[in-house]
Amino acid sequence: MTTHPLPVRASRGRALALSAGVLATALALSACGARAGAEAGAPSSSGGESCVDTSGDTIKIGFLNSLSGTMAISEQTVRDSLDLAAEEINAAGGVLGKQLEVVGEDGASEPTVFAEKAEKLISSDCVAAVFGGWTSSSRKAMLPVFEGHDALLFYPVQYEGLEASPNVFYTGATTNQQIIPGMDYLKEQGKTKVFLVGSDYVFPRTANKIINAYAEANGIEVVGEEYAPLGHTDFSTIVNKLKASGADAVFNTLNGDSNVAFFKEYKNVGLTPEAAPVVSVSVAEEEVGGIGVENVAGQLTAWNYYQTVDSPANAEFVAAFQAKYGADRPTSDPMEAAYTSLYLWKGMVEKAESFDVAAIQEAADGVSFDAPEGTVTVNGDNHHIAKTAYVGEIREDGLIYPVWQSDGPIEPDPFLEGYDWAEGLS
Amino acid sequence: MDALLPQLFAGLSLGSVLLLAALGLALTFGQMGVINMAHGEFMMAGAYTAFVVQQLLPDAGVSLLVSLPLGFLVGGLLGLLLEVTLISRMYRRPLDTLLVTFGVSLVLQQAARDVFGAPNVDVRAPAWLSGAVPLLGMDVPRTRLFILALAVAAVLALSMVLKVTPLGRRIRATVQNRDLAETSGVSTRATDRLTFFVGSGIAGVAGVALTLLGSIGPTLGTAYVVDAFLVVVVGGIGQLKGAVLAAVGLGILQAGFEYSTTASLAKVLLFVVIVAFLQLRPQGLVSVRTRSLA
Amino acid sequence: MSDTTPAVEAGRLDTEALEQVLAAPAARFRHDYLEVRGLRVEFDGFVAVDGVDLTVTQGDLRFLIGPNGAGKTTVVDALTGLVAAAGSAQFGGVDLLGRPSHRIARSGVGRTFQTASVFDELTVLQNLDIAAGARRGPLTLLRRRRSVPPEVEAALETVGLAHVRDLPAGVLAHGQKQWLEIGMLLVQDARLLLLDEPVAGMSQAEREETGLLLQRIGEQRTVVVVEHDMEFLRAFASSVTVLHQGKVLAEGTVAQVQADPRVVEVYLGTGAHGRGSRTAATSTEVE
Amino acid sequence: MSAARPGSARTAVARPDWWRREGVRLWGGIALAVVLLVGVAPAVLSDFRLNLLAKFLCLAMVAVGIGLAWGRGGMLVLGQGVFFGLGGYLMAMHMKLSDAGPGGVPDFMLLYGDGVVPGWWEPLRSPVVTVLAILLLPAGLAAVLGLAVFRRRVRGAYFAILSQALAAAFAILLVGQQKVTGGTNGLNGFRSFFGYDLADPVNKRMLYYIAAGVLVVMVVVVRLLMRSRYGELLVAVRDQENRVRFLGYDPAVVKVVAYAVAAAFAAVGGALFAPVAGIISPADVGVVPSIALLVGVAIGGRATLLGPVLGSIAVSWAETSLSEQFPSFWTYFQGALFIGVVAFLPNGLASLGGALRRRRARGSAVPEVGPASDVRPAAGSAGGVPADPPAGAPDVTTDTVDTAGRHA
Repeated sequence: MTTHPLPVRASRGRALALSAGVLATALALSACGARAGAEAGAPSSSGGESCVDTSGDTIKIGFLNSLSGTMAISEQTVRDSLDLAAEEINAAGGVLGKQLEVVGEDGASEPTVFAEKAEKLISSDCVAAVFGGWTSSSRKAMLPVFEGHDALLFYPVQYEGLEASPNVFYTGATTNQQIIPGMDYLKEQGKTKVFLVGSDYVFPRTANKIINAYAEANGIEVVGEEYAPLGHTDFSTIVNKLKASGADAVFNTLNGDSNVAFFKEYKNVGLTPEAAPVVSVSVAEEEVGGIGVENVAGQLTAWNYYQTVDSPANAEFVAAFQAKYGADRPTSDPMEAAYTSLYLWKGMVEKAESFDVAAIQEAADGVSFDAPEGTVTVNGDNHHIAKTAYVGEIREDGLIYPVWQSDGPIEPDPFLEGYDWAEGLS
Repeated sequence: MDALLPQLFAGLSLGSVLLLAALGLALTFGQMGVINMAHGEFMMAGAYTAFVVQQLLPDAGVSLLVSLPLGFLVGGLLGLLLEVTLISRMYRRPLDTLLVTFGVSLVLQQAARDVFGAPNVDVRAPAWLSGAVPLLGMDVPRTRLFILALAVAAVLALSMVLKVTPLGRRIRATVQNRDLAETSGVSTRATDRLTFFVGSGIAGVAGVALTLLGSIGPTLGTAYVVDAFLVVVVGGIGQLKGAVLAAVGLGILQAGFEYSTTASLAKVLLFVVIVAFLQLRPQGLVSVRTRSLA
Repeated sequence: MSDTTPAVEAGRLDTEALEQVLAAPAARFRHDYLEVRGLRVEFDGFVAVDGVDLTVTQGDLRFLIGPNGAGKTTVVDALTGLVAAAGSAQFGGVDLLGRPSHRIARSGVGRTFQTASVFDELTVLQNLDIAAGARRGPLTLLRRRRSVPPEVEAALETVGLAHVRDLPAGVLAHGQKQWLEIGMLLVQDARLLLLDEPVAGMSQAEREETGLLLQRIGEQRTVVVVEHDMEFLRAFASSVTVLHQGKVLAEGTVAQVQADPRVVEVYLGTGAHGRGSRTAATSTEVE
Repeated sequence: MSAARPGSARTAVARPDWWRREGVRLWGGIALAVVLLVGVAPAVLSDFRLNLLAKFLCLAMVAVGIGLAWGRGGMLVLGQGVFFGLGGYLMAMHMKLSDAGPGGVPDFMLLYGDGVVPGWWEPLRSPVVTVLAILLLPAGLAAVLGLAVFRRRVRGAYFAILSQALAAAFAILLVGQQKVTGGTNGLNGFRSFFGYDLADPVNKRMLYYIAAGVLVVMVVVVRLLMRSRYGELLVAVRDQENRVRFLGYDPAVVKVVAYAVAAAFAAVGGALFAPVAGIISPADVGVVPSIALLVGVAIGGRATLLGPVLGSIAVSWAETSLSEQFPSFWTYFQGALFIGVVAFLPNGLASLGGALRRRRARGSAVPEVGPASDVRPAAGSAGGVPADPPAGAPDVTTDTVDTAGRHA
């Protein structure tokens, strides 16, 4: 730093002093910023202002799904059906005459990354809406971002309810459209002893809280409740407990790979769907192959869509999907909900005649779409959609066939306000 | 008290799974000091071998019996490849081996994802392994018995190999004193390769066996590799006996914790127990005390 | 080793500087003696050291010899807390067995290893500075070294490494590393020096110098040398203990020991005593 | 022999202008980094990118600690995510408490728990307690754990595996205690940071400056530590633990200090990460993120001062920008980086520069930052790595080249 030779120590002292000086400046600068921010009081302008460009003949939307990491298996399928929907919409003339320009991002199965990428899509890419997320944690991580920027997220997966954000549209089922119908079915079948098994995270724990309340109100005994860490691979102890409990039905909220180990163990200790059926809420068509049909045939699932749903809209969807991605690719509930979410957004935009968030929120109520699962309608109050509930049986061909369905679409009730027994749950 | 016997068996069975996963490590880590994080991926390779074999030989029983030796071969060859290309350069850097093999495991997982697809695949269990047999008043799943037997067989075979065959003598000599073995005419290079081949091969066999119990996907190995290392650490290096005792002990403990608390808490408790145990016996349950240990 | 530079090779031991190092009052060392009784070390059922008694007084330069696997190094390991041992061992009135190594070291016991183990990446000066600093407080440790402590300076001169003090110890020739180790023992202020094959790999001239150095140190302190080299032993040992299969076979002056028929037999008849079948066991204790 | 020689590299014959250049290079480098971080980056980056950079800086803090514990101390710390997470959760708990509504109960507890704040959360309402806890708790935990394992001479691979298992257990514990930790969701939705509104971009910027400032302070602290007698001792323990023991030191204590400092750094990184990223979750603390933190350190050069920082920032940046376009490619790339760098360039990319420079200026200078002898074509040995070589089997191929050559 000096041009003439100096004794070592002096030079070090200078350098130290210099860097300390720079550091002090930095801190002083930061203090300035802080004060300014504090004085400004209200959130400053850039927080709420949208940078969406609606001037051209395209409009940007964001797809945010995990393409790497543990959730990639599931979320890739959602991305595929989102891509399909965008392609279809563009082929049919776009939205308000604008072609969709998709910005894809990878959430990498980590909530932190979801939050970061959501921020990027909104503030750097300036997309009009974001579609994606799967796990509860990814949604919770993105929630403050969308609320902070007043942007829109379309979340396509069934979840644990107890949430209604003006900035999120939930196109998967909430608890009263999946969990409760599943229990209704077991009750109809005369089951009185239910065993609950789930992965140790938010969705299963919340679902089981609801099931416990439901069971108490409906004369069903919960004979056991067990949680396994995500990715747990040895179910001998849990299945031992299950068997010893004398349960006549099992409600399964396990996630991912654990299902494989669970069903193999279940079958191997000699338990059968005839004696004690397992109702799963996270096993869809694409998981059946991995678990092995021979291990789950005859077991039940509760969803709002199956590939086998008999409707013209579904026949079209399945045909289009398999034409694009291969005849061996099954379609499943989250895929359908994602596909539907893009069409619902289109419906809202066209009703509002604007891409503006406030206008869309205003127009959302009552927007409906003839989805593959049946007609769905947006509830403007809680931003969920009315959906038909199905209970299906897994058959030898690996597909799931409806054995029961609700009387028409069920109005979404994320806080279970319409159920007396659910009082005090939230 | 009804639960005691089934839980004991559950623990024993868990222990046998852990043992199969850890047995190869007991060789490669315990005897050679190589920390191979890709060990889990060798198991995955074994599992996928079973899958591929079943595609070719639809009879589940035949394909399982064919898969076992083939899984050994696939795991072993992968291990051999890894040893020759990377690990052989790094015997003096055990910790770096850990990182390098972690990189290898990332690559292998992604490769499996690209070759077999991200979703899990299914391997059907043969009819003679489905269902349970009544034993001491319990219904014991046949698959669990099979794996228990397989683990016992693997331990017996391996200890026979180590005790009786010239290879075994060479391995033991090399483990106990590399320099002396070298000067006594043992080719330690060849011995290392063979040891690694055998250790990785056992991982492949473990992978085949695991298809009977759990999911077969690219991340199959990651679920086991940390546990397997803990088994070897607790068991103590250098002897199979330690790994066997540790695997069974940890299995029973975990099943016990899991029964009395929850599966999540059981994992945490197990870790606490292991750290506490290493306070008492840092060298593990069974150890050959050599000067190099100190 | 072809690129070992002349700078590294040069250097001789400096006995004048040694006097500076050894300037401490002799009274400090007067009551020092090593007393080992019934020392026993067992490795998995194999008894490596079996009831060894050993008394070494201040001023002695004791050599410990024996064939491979006799337990020489194991005795040193036991005395320095590296392996657990039964029996008793005292130095300067302090019990050595059962204490952690660093506490043994702090009570004045220092050792070297067969293969010179210096800190290769640190400079010669840093090696010695660390050796001198076990009693430094945390504040001193967290500061930089401003000057070279006098005892380090003297030790540098003594072991003839002053001119390479700023080279990493890793580049030193093998003999120089051994000297560095001895230097480290000196600045460590060890009163009992346990040296494991200190002249292995040294040239004849270097051995000579090392021997003289040890002799001089031995006049003041208690020195035990584990050695194979008979010539070196004959030249410098003031007394010898012969170990065989973990037991003391003979003890006395060089002449006495050499005349002992049992010693002769052991040395001539090594491999012939049926130890070949016990390779696994003995290899836990290999020289 | 391959890592940067710690401590004084002064030599009897060193030329003063060489020395001066070396000092200038290092402190000049730090000054340049400060200017880049404080002056240039905020001027050219958008708010989003700047916040992203702030996140990377938080991860770099962990890397600085890893560099100290692993590069200098030879402890392969595979569980730094634990300390990162502890710091992050402590800060997040404080923020959740201060954001809480009238009842003083964080929102997620109302949702998933019984709406009662557990007693051990209460002290964190105080900002002072929070900061103290962040600085002391993880370091204390590291000290206790470190003493427990190091005293029993658990080291090398055993320590690495234990620290990894600790990370696994910690993540499982966090996930399992949903009512008090938020489970897999983690903690997020923070509105304020010590009273400053986090929605305000000016305050986001302030966070960035704080992160940059803290990182610089950490680098300087590590530099001073490396240069101290303690720094020399740490390297000595890394390379010859037993030898140090026989000199009368307790190596456990020496290692614990570095481990605790690394833990404290990681905790501070986590504590800043939470408000910067807006979330802390179990996914940030488990085995995989813990190992991922090592990649940057390995690539940058574990034993160097700035290598870990630059390496980890570079890797984070590459991950963010590459993974979105080629998620599958990124995994291969990450694996290949691990393999390539650790196996063939054990001292990281920093050693590439060092080797080139040395080749150019052979006989005149040894780089201060950067290993002294990473490239040893003649010896062809793999022994030159600071990774806990087995005692009693020291590397005999120590015919290191350059340093000696300088004196020829």
